[in-house]
Amino acid sequence: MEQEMFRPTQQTQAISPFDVHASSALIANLRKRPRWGERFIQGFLFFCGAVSILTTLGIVFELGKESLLFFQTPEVNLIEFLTGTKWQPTIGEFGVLPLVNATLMTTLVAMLVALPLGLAAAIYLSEYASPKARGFLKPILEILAGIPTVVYGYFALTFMTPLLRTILGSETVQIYNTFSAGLVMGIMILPLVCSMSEDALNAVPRALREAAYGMGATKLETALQVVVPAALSGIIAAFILAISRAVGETMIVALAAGSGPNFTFNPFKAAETMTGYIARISGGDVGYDTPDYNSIFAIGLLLFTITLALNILSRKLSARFREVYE
Amino acid sequence: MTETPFPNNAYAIELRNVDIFYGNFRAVKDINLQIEPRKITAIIGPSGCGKSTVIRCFNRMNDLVPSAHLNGEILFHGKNIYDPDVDPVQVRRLIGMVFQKPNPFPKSIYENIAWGARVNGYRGNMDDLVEQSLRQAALWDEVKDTLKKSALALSGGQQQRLCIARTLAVRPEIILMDEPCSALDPIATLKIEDLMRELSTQYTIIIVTHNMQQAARASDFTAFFTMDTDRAGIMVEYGPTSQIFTRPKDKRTEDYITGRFG
Amino acid sequence: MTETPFPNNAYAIELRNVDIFYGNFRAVKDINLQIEPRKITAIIGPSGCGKSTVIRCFNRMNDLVPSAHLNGEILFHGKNIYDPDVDPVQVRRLIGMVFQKPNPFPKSIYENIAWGARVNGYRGNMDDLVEQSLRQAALWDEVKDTLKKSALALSGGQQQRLCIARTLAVRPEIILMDEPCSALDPIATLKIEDLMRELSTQYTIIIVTHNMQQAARASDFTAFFTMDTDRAGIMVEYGPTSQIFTRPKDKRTEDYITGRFG
Amino acid sequence: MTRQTLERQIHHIQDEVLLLGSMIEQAMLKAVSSLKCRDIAEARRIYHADQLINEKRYAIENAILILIATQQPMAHDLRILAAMLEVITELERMGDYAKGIARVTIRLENIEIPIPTQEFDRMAELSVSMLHRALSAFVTENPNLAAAIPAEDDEVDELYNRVYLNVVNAMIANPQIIDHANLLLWVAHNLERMADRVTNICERTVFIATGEVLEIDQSDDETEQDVE
Amino acid sequence: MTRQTLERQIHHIQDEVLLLGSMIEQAMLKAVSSLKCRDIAEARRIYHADQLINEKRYAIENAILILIATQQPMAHDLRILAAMLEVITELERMGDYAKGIARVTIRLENIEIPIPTQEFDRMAELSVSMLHRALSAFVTENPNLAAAIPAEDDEVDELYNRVYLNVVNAMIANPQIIDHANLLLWVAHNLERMADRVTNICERTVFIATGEVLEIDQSDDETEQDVE
Amino acid sequence: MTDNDLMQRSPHLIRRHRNGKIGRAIFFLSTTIGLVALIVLILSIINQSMGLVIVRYTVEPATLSDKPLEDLESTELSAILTQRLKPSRLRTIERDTPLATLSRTQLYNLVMEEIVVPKVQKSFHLDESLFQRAKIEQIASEEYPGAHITFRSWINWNFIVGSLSKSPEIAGIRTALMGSLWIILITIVVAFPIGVGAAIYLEEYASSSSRINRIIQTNIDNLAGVPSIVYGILGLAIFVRSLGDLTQGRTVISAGLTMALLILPILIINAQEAIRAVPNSLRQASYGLGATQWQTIWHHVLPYALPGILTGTILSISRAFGETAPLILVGASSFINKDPSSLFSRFTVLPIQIYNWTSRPQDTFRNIAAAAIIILILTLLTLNAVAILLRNRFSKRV
Ligand SMILES: Nc1ncnc2c1ncn2[C@@H]1O[C@H](COP(=O)(O)OP(=O)(O)OP(=O)(O)O)[C@@H](O)[C@H]1O
Ligand SMILES: Nc1ncnc2c1ncn2[C@@H]1O[C@H](COP(=O)(O)OP(=O)(O)OP(=O)(O)O)[C@@H](O)[C@H]1O
Ligand SMILES: [Mg+2]
Ligand SMILES: [Mg+2]
Ligand SMILES: O=P([O-])([O-])[O-]
Repeated sequence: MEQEMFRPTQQTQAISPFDVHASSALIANLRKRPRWGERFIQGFLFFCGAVSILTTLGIVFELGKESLLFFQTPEVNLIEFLTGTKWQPTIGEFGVLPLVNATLMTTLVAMLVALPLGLAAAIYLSEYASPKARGFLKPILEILAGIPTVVYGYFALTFMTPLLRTILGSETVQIYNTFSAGLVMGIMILPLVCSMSEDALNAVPRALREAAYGMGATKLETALQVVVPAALSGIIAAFILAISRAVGETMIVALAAGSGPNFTFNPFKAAETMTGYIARISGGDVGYDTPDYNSIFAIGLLLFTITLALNILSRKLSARFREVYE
Repeated sequence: MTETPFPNNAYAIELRNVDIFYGNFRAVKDINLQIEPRKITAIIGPSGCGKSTVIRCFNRMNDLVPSAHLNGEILFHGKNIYDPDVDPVQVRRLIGMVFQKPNPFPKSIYENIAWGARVNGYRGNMDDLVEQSLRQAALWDEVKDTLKKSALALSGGQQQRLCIARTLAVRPEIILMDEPCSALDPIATLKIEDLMRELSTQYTIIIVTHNMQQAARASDFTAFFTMDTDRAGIMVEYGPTSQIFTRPKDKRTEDYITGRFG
Repeated sequence: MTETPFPNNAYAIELRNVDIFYGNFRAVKDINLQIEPRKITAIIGPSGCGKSTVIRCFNRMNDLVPSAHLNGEILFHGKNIYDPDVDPVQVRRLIGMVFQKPNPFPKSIYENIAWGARVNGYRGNMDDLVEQSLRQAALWDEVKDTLKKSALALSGGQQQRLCIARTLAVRPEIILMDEPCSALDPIATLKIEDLMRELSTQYTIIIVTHNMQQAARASDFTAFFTMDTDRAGIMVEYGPTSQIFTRPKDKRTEDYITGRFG
Repeated sequence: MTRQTLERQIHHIQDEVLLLGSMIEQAMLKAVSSLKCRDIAEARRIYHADQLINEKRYAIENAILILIATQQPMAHDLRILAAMLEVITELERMGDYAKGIARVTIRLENIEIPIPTQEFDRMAELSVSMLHRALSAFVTENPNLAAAIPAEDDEVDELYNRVYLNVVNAMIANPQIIDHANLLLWVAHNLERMADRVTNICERTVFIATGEVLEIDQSDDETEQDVE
Repeated sequence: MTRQTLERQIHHIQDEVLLLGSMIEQAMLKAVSSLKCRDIAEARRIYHADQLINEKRYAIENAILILIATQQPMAHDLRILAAMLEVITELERMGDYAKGIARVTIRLENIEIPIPTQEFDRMAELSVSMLHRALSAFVTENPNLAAAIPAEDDEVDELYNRVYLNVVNAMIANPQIIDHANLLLWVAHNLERMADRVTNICERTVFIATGEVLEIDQSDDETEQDVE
Repeated sequence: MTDNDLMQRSPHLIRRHRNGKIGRAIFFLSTTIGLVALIVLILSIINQSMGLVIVRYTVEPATLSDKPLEDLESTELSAILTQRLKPSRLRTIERDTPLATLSRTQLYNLVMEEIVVPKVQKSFHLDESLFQRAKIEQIASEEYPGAHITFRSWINWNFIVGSLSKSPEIAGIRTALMGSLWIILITIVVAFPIGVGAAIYLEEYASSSSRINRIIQTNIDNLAGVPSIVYGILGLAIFVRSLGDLTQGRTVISAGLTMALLILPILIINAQEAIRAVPNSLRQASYGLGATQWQTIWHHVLPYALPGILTGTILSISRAFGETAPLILVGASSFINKDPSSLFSRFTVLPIQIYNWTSRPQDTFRNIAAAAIIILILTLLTLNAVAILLRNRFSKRV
């Protein structure tokens, strides 16, 4: 019969001489041995990880150091820098607002294009498109995302602007203008928004959709009222990242938005953004250690701070989003 | 017991000569099955024999798989639900479904239940409906103070009962369950089984389960499916659960039930 | 039966006053447990009671969770395997583990078995070892003609037996199994159980299972764990399986076994 | 509390067992009274009613097996069901005893013979009362109550011995009646056996509660005098 | 083929049941022969050996319950186990009959009384043979073999009737021996009951094979003359 | 409930189905807009990369020889050169590369550059060229009497292999391509081992409870989002100025290192994802058999993750290939005509050329910018195609 007596605890300690021998060999076997090779590899890998820290330190240190130089220039002070509406280094006016303003305008236009279209396209791809259509459309959007920004700049300058001028009249639309830059930037960012949102929508478990269908919901109801809310934080993260991309974008604005700071709210006028300014100054022949030159570090620092904040926000959101379904 | 939508001797739903295909592959063949109203019917069988395929056809859930199609008839109130003039959205409202893994919407408990009713055009008092559905699903006492909290904060077993409550809120006649307890621990599983028993006084329940013991414990009727030589699923035996588990008529059923195979 | 590495009356492995923490959270407290050599010991209990936590401590697998640490002693051949001078890599060779989901390496069947032996410095005839391990795991006949094929092409149950064979190839004394059948269908599950019974003539087997029936069917001894009021896992009862499932001594065991809870 | 279905079904079967028990109580009391009144028609009814008892027993047994097959009872639940399997076997056998008595009544039709009514009445009363309490102890799982009952068997044994002596003496006095008087010994024997059976049920009750089969010291056979 | 453990354990229990059966066969044959030879020492041994039979029965019962609790047998497996529960109850009762015969032997120590040896031998032989074949039919699950056995009960009944008549006649002839001769009636009765019990086992065998309880027509009680 | 209920849709249901259709149309339209944008972009670039041009030659080719110049032999071409070139100029050329050593094509180019010197007076887009030919001819005859109208594809072999030039007619992008190649090589050599190493460290060794590791991880995540121009500033400050003695300022090595820093976070994150995609069960299996950590990584984790890591690497490289802004800061020269030949050469790259040419007002520069863009996009497409192929193989294996 399968019944067995359950052995009382007291008998444990009895170990016969034979086994003392056997187990001591075994224990010697269990003993740790140093593995120097593994140690060394681990050290090297740690160094690799630490390189990124050095990079950040480098950025913060260099930008800080040079910005400090900039702010030590007699003509410059921080308050004026942040509130001034004129940027004319030649006459000692260092107000950053025209640059910021232009950045915000291009960003705004870009977002007006990219966010709604990107999200709608994402919904189409993840909810409506047949697997075949999706397999065909997605790589195309990825191509769009992989095109270098300088190409978009070219496109804005040589196609979009002339087109706008034809439609709206060349009096209203200047050759360089923030609107055209923003529009093309929107097209450039659209695939990013679409792809990230689509990932978020895709991460919503099929089960959730089936649940909705199973209760007699239509496709649109399922998509808008169940899937999108479930992916919301992922979508918002995509949006914020898109904003950050727009703020940091250089080549489109450098080519199409115009050179020369201009404090204007008219999107059809030329205005230089922060990034555009940096690119122009550094590309030109301004000598080291002039206030002009140093100013790019101050503006770089501002840019770094803004995008960093946006990125952290976006990452926080998508981290929260990841926790929901595991 | 509530009003009787069925005439005596009528089946809740009936499959007639049903074949189901994925593309060219016949996943299930020649199923004839009559489901008794207000009873629990379990579908058991080895993996891949087409249990999920069949149960998902009861409310046209397989429409969502592009390659899937069906021959034969599925009669519900005398109407073939696969007729071209039948609206699958309507079918799914009347024949609800509960899934393998608890899948509450990432909304509040209240909203989880209210949503389905709302999209289906429910106009009554929503609070009452929510309370009633939760009570039916034996969940009210556990959540009545936290209706506004996220449904995802509930335990697995509670989530699954919430999914049942949500299905009840759209007032279906039949509830389909595809391995509703496979993600739950034994105690939560037994709770769901008790709940099913309660619900079977008012609803027709069809459950697919991998767990023979669960079919034995929780169902009134059992259908045993297996795979034919051509890998198509067939129904081997269908009868009262007590008979299937003590005196199965078919050798294949006996072998499966007793843990031996072919 | 092969050579006896254990003196009569000695335990295969023994836990003394073991507490296991994840960070500050005590997941398991004050476990005293003596595992009989060449028997199958099952650990059962509700979800989250620390079964996996405990079994993963038998071969220091929890070292891989950075926040985990342990108080107390785990004696193996009279040596505490958590002593600082013990090499966890060695411990894991002597105390093998089979996991919840079959996890063959994405290599050939042959390589799956040979790899572990090779990294552990096996110098003998590899073909023989592979054949022998596969035979022991009752898989040889099914795969002997396809040794060069990818292990991923096997069915779930075969994969799990391959994982067992792979573990056997490094010649462990104890085999730990954490819910080895939870991803398998009933028939594959029963096959693994039969295999465990075979192996228990040579190996000590410890198995964690969610499935009470499995513990009942397949084990010689059963330890029942549950959660204390502070959510720490405790061992409630430990004894021969036949006693635990017919005449448990503790009310909590009885309630769990019979499907009632607290 | 989970496992409502299992519990409901166990309760249902327990009720059925009680019902079976009361069928047997009725049968036994009526069998003795019909013997007393020489009511042949009643005896015939009882004789045939045994078939119902047998059927009920098989129905219960079947229900228990289905419950075991479908509900996977463990530990205590399983012990109850296993005990019930045993109890219904005992009950069915008691039914046979009642049937036996009824048969005696039928066979004594038109036969003049002095029947020790008083003892028979008392024995039937006693064993039926024991059965009744044993069954309630069984379904309420009261091991104390159950453990107290077997002692009463002594009085039944006492009565049996009295009947035995009287009947044997009567037979010696009048050997012509031996054949028929023997039937009366059967009756007494059946009544005494019934009480013995009741003690088995009590044993089972203790088993359910404790999980241990405690053999209560009992006389296992018909003659009460110790052999050693 | 899976479920090796379950099958091994079922076989093991079947073996144990056969063992129990052979213990009973031995006990019964020896009881009758010790009665014939008035071998009191042997009778005492048999009387006490019944305790072993009871223990074995409880051990088997316990093993079956453990198997049901741990192996979740279904359908055919469960039917075998349930049938075995019933069979061992029957066997234990047969053990009691052997014990009863041994007790008679003991009580007849030093008492002069003619014993119908020939019939007793034949009855014992017959019922033991029936039991033996019934048990093999049971473990080999041979319903045809099992269904053929109950018919043999008729011969046992016949013998019983013969003994009954002889003993009653002897009692009438010599009323002084009534008290002791009655004991011989017991012996005959026990032997006859044993054969009846065997038919129960045969019924069960049919049940395992078909899943249906087929009540084989049988005399359920001691007196064989039909009442109706 | 009657049989009809199954078929008859209530007004409510009809409205729901109609809304569904509208929603679907909107989503489809949005997707289409994205597609259209891509098509317009490509077309507009192709449109500007070829078309009719109005050319005027300093010396009419017909005056040089009876036959068309294209058909002349090497000897005839050298003859023309020796005849027509100023002696001083001829000497300079001979000093660099003796005429005798030049191939026929090179000689032809020399003739075109030095003697014929085509000057594109005006260029037209492809669409104009195709549909408004008459107008073009009219412009040519009115504004540029004596000039030729020819069809010119700005993208041609000479453009690819030619060196930079101040005149768009003969400018090529070889130098820029070489610059890109140098920089990419440096970038890979630096970034790949460090990136994969860091990814392994973070995924396999770093315990998330240790503070330093958490800092590294967040830090990498944030670096990935820093605008590329900030990297430019960093490269400028560190590699060009602070380490100017080592890097010799605005050189290939400075640019390569800057690019390496730029793609490092992306590379790490991609590699991390690939490593994270390795099922944990594989590691557990390995440890469970008594393997050490490095054995586990080397035998199981890396082979499994490799296709993913390579895919990520290629994508980062293609990012680096198209990156412009940081190189403006690190000082890609817009005009050099010497191919980079060492780590310390000055350089230019393709995107920088595109940027420069685009910023010029002359149409012809926009034409060669378009041509350069096509080359750039084709290169990137090739890289991406490789990545997609890898990914597909990868996803099939799992
Ligand atoms: N979407 C699909 N496309 C193609 N074949 C499918 C699809 N879904 C299922 N199948 C196939 O149909 C058959 C039946 O599958 P189904 O999921 O219904 O089995 P099941 O009995 O539910 O199995 P399980 O117990 O594993 O859930 C299988 O052979 C499966 O491979
Ligand atoms: N890596 C971890 N870090 C922190 N807490 C953990 C970790 N792993 C497990 N725990 C906690 O320890 C407790 C015991 O977990 P464990 O996984 O051992 O339970 P279990 O009994 O195996 O449960 P299950 O049956 O669900 O597998 C749980 O409260 C769980 O949340
Ligand atoms: Mg399924
Ligand atoms: Mg007895
Ligand atoms: O039923 P019995 O023959 O054992 O009294």
